[in-house]
Amino acid sequence: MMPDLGKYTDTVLTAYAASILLLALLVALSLWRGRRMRIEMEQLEARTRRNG
Amino acid sequence: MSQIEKNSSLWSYANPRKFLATTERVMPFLWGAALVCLVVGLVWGFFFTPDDYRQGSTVKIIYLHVPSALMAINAWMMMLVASLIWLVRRHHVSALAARAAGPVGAVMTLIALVTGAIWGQPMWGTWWAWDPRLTSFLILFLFYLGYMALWAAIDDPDTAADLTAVLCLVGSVFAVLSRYAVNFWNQGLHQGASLSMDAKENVDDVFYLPLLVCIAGFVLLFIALVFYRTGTEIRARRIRALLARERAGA
Amino acid sequence: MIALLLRDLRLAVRAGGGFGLGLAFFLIVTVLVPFAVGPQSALLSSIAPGVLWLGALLACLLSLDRLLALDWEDGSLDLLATAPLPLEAAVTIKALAHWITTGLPLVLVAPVLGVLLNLPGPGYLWLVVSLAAGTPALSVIGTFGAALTVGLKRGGLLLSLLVLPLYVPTLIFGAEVARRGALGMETLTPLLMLAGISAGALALLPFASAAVLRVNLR
Amino acid sequence: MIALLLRDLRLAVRAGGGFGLGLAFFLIVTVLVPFAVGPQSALLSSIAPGVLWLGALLACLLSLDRLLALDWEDGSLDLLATAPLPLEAAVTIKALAHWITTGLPLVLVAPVLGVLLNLPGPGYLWLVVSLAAGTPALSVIGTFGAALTVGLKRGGLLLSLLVLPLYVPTLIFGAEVARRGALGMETLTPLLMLAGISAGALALLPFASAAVLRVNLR
Amino acid sequence: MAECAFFRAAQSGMRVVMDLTVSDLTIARGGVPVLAGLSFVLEPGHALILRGPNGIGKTTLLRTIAGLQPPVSGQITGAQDRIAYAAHADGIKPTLSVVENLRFWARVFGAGGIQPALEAFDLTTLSERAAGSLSAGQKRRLGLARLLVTGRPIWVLDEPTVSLDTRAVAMFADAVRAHLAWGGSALIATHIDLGLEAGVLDVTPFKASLAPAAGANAFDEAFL
Amino acid sequence: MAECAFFRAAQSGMRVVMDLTVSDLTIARGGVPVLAGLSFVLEPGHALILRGPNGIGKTTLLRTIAGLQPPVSGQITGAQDRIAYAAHADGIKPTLSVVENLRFWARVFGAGGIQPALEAFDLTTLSERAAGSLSAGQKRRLGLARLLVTGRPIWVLDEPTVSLDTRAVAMFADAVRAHLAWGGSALIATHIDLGLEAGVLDVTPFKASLAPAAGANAFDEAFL
Ligand code: HEM
Ligand SMILES: Nc1ncnc2c1ncn2[C@@H]1O[C@H](COP(=O)(O)OP(=O)(O)OP(=O)(O)O)[C@@H](O)[C@H]1O
Ligand SMILES: Nc1ncnc2c1ncn2[C@@H]1O[C@H](COP(=O)(O)OP(=O)(O)OP(=O)(O)O)[C@@H](O)[C@H]1O
Ligand SMILES: [Mg+2]
Ligand SMILES: [Mg+2]
Repeated sequence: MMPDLGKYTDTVLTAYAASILLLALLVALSLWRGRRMRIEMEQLEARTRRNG
Repeated sequence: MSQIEKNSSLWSYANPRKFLATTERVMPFLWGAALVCLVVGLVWGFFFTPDDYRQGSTVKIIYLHVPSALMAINAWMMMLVASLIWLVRRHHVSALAARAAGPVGAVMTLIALVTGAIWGQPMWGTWWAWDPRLTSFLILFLFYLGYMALWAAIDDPDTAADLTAVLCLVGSVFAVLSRYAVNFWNQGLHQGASLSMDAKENVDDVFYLPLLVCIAGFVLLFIALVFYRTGTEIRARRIRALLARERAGA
Repeated sequence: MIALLLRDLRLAVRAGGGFGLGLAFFLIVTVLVPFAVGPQSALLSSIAPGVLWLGALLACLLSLDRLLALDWEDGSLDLLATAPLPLEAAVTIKALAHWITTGLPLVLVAPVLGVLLNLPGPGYLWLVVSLAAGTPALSVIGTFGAALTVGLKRGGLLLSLLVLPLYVPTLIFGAEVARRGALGMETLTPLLMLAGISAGALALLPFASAAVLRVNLR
Repeated sequence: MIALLLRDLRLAVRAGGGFGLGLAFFLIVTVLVPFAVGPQSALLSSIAPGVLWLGALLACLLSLDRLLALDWEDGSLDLLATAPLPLEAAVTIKALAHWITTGLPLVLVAPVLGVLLNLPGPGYLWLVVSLAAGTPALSVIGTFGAALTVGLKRGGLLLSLLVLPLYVPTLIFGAEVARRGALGMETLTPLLMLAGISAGALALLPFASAAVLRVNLR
Repeated sequence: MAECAFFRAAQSGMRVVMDLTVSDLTIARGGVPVLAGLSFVLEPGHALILRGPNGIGKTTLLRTIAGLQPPVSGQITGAQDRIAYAAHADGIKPTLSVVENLRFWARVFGAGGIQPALEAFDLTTLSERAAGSLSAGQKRRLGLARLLVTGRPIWVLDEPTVSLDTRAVAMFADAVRAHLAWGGSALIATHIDLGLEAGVLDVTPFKASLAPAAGANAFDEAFL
Repeated sequence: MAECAFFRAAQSGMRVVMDLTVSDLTIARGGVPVLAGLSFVLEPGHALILRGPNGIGKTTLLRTIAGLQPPVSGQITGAQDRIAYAAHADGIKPTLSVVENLRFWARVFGAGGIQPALEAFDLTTLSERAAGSLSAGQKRRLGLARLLVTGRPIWVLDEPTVSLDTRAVAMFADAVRAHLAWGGSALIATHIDLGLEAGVLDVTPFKASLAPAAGANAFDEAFL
């Protein structure tokens, strides 16, 4: 399955790992903050509606 | 709200509510398409392309390096346009979109830098060389850092939007200037651009097609991230406004 | 306008020497370099033009945070903004005062420090010329950065972060002129570019600075 | 004591990132060096350890002016001086907070920047070791300088002028450790000296700082 | 908006004298509306005292009128280039002497001599002292003296008598009276009694309700 | 110097309570003596209001008593570690919230909770706000609330009611009264009437004459 990368195995794999890690981090942080803000806003809106 | 429904131009998406509603609907497709393109492109590139006769298996890095490098520049362009729209038409969504794109662009720049550095080790025998292309990317990264730091440092959202927009404008001019300056200062080692229209002579189809898919994947991912993060910024501002009103009312 | 310039100059002199300190910092950075990189004179003389330019740039940079922040804190900027003087003019005058108190002394003292770093003979002239052509740009760009960060408590470091990338083209061309000059090479092209940057910055950036300042004042 | 430390750290994080900005300045100075001296990698790698040490020192220096001046301006120092906490302890805590927000991040990020300057292989370890041993001295000495200049409006540059000579021994030994390490030479002697300076500064200077601060408060 | 402008001979020659008119003004601080629907007219020769509890928005109102921040909605006419603003921070340079400080502002505003200003606030004996070595009240007197050298007809003052002793408060009241007599006007936010014959505007009733207003900005308002 | 110290049960347990005694004090600012020969005793449970025209030396006196600057001559007893000082600059960090600001000082002084302080100055609704976004009067209330969390018996206050509206001045007066009732004391420099039942000390008669005084320091005096 794994293609033979020859003497550059480490190089190519590190490059892929680093990039995918960075992308995953970015997406995860975005989703995390997005979810938090969404929940917080809904709570706040519910509260303000209740209070008038 | 009726006046908004009448207004069916593109600007109507500058209404935060409408923006949220619309993006909410297209988000799943965007995420899906981005994921599919990325997976297909990267798997194709990684598993099913041959090695280059000169660069060996390291060509496979191109599927990450080139798309991220392109997006790094395009993200800045997008921020520039969004900043101009904010300065001229004062649509808050556009300022928030610029803010949302900042970290995405910075990460893209970082990926281009990191993959480039890793690639440079076997190819040029060094992690880093002061090649103009590389150097101007480093400077671009600094611009991203400054832009994000300025957003983070200012409390008042409208002030922050104005200041960062002007910084983006001035920064663009200086980024271009830097590019020329750097070129003048050091003629480099880096490959020339080969993704132009007549690119087929430079890069073989075998590498070219999966590369295009990867680029599409990065573009889609960028759009998805920016839409999503703009939504987050809108909500964050709404929270701020609600809290402020609540406190002022109390 | 003259009143503002005179006041700024007077303040620079009174506040423990706006001149003296920029110079002193320049001097000390230059002196520290041999401690940091070692005393081999061939190495030093090859990095001398660059180090001198970098030192001048940092000395400029460090004095930026007092350029507008003091006037902001004590309310002078509020008052200037309501005064008959257009803010663009006020900002330009302040940049000019900064140049006179910082850039100009740096230009004059740079050759002396060149001696410390074994700057090669023909380098002196070009060092002075390049600094003279480049430091105005440093002041004007710096004023823009100061205007951006004026509202922030101790925006000093943020200011550096914002301004340093903007300084890159000036630094490259400036150091290039000095370096080529020291090696006896042709210097016209980078010198023209440097002068162009200075002229362009001087013509356009005051408007950006004034706009940004207005936003910060509200 | 803990309360003061926590407050200082919190303030550093709130004020647009006390951490981030020191780092950014370090990064930027390192990046500017090649623009100034030219891109030849042999030249760069021979000056790399020195430049990195100098960059770290300047980043430390720049963040000093907010170390005490902010507390002075808003009256916190007056209040701290009348609080039950001895001023010596307060000053030490403030130096510690400064090190955590500035020195420590510099130590961690220095190897990354080493790549940009082609630092030779064995140099990385010694760079980190020397910075870890030396930056506490920079913070403590810097606190002393900040205490000396705290009463002066924008003493920033004067502060640099006073502190830089005090930094010289630390810089010499620190850069020497890093330079010898990069060349694979013996590093024990300068490292011991460096550690000695740090320990001595840490043990004695807080008393000097507190004394000076008391004088400045009256 | 009919602008009521008319000419009048004043001490320093002919000047355009007109009302300061504020109509249906809404102002915000930190993105939150603080005062709404405020209207008043300040005629030449009159003073208006703003009152209201802490945090109601007096400072914000004065900064808006001085043109330092834009209003959310509403109109301000007759303010352009006619206002001398004085707040807590009075733009005094500690290293310059009292005279140098005053002379600078006199030259920036292109107005006349500083001697009358020095005398009005009893600063002649302090005139060569560095401003940084003045006591709180002396510094404030210098800040107020600046108003006299601007030559501007409308004084917009935020708590001008902070730190002043009774004698200095009286000096200030005299200076305001002289200014009004000359055809100027004054808008003063204060918590204490200044002993001036002036209209009083309590801004408390204009406190902005926080329900989102309909109008030009309602488009974004729900979010911002 | 007979130190008059005695024990007394106070709200927070047993404390050493003693007079603040100032005897024959001479103080200087910028090398120039401003007040001379000043003596007074401040007993627990009492307040003393300092009055005097601008620039007479009230601020200098309070800083000397708080131990921030040394007196030229004379004695101050009973001040060591018992003073809570509050001046114009009240040590408020704009980026910290109201609660964080107060809690910090409470912990530095090792005193108890901050809730009573918040309530005494009506800050509960503002408690999560960043201190930098408060209005002038709100900020000042926060600065005064700090006094309550220090647990110190002697309050030394320099113009504490600057920027406060009438309601807040009343709050302040209540806080001072409660403090006095608890056995504390207060020394307050002010130009306005606080509505407190307190002794008044006008420092004007103590203005230092500039003729060099005879005495221990006369040797140096001519030069300094
Ligand atoms: C840290 C360093 C590097 C950075 C910042 C960088 C940046 C870039 C940029 C901006 C592009 C532009 C894409 C375009 O114009 O089409 C690019 C393309 C490319 N880079 Fe790099 N690069 C780096 C290192 C390297 C290295 C070490 C190699 C390999 C030896 C490499 C190989 C390529 C290739 C093959 C392309 C595609 C060129 C093309 O055909 O368009 N890069 N890189
Ligand atoms: N950055 C901010 N964000 C949110 N609210 C703010 C901000 N700055 C000020 N405010 C609030 O705006 C309101 C108006 O403040 P302003 O300073 O105008 O009041 P003021 O009437 O001058 O009060 P004072 O008499 O205390 O000076 C206050 O309630 C204040 O808390
Ligand atoms: N650095 C200095 N050099 C010389 N004189 C000074 C210096 N600083 C202050 N003074 C003078 O010392 C005197 C006392 O000042 P202080 O601030 O104690 O007065 P104050 O009674 O608090 O006045 P206010 O009511 O205005 O606050 C003033 O006359 C002031 O001008
Ligand atoms: Mg106010
Ligand atoms: Mg006083």
